[in-house]
Amino acid sequence: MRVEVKLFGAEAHAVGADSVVVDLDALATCGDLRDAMRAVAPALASSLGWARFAVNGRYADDSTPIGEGDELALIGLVSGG
Amino acid sequence: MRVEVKLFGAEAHAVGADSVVVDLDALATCGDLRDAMRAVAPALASSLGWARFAVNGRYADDSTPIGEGDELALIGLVSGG
Amino acid sequence: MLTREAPITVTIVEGALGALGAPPRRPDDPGCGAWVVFEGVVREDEGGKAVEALDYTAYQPMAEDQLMLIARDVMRDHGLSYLMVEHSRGVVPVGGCSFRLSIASGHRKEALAAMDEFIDRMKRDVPIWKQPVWRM
Amino acid sequence: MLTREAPITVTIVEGALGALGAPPRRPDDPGCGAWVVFEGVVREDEGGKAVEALDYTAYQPMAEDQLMLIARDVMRDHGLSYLMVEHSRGVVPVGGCSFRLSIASGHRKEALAAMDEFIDRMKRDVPIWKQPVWRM
Repeated sequence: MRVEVKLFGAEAHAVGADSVVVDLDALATCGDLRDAMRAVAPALASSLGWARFAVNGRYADDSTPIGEGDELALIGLVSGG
Repeated sequence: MRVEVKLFGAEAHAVGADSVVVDLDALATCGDLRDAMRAVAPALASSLGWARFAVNGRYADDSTPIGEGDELALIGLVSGG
Repeated sequence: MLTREAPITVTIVEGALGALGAPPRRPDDPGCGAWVVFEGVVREDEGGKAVEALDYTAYQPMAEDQLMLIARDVMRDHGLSYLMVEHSRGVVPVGGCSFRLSIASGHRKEALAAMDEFIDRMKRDVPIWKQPVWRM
Repeated sequence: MLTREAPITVTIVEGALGALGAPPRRPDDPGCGAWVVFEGVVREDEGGKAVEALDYTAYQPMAEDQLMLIARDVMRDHGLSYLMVEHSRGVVPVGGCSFRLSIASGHRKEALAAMDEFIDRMKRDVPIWKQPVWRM
């Protein structure tokens, strides 16, 4: 399946875009997404070592499964307040 | 010399008055005042074990000398805020 | 508005807080002995460089959800009575308020501890980003 | 009023705070990223008994002097920019504000730490006493 991952802050800046599109196998997890993004967006290599994914607006860990139509985001260092 | 010691809160309540009058020798200290008050106001016995004196609006210790005309106060547990 | 029916409110508003309305009022609850309001204000410099404004991006609705989640945790852990959090999105000029946290509780200690903990967690977990608008 | 010329103010006023004037306004200082206001409010009970009001007695001017001394210490130790303390004397009814501490500083952590420390020291060293007026 093809998914779009939203980017913000430093990650959006590094890539020069608000999202990246990645192809994943069915039954993929956030861990698989992390690996796939490393290949597609080398500019995110360092962030991908520690940044969190959000699936449908909630933080996920690498074992969280990804389904067709899920809203995905890569959340690096936030800076609210 | 004869001095008046202001009382507040629990100490004023224990004595039933806003001050007590005590006779002190010339060259007396706050430590002497503490002893003299124990004799004059037995209701203050427990407070006098730990309460602080203020001389002219500043906390004093038992070695602080007392002079004629000094403003004296016994400060027990305070409860501001 | 904080009421016994809605002890938590979370709001993300466009621009500086308080540009329009007044700050939140202390709840009229005789069980609350402490009321603390914290305001985060845009400073004139970031790392020694002159700033004109900060431009905030929030990933919504996740940002509100995370604020609500933290509010509920902090409320429960510290036994608070009311908690109101307001955060800006978009451009907030220097001197403008971009974040306000208002807490009512029985006593002081838990209100201050809760405030510190809320802000620490917000700065780690709430998907909001700021971008300086540098002074020319 | 807090100004660069008078970064500390100490006031003891008759009755509840804010019955007359508005609460202090955040100083217009672009170096201050944090503004915290704490209000202590008279609760409806003391040790389980219903209270109608608290009647505060201050030993003046020592009470102001001690508040100023603590303000200066806390200001210096935490590197604050502005500090305003207001305390009531006389009768403050339930729900009324008897104490307000307002602090501005560069960042949050020192403002909250200073607030906690100020109040701890006040409760130990400032000659002010409260007497409950019990509800009949």
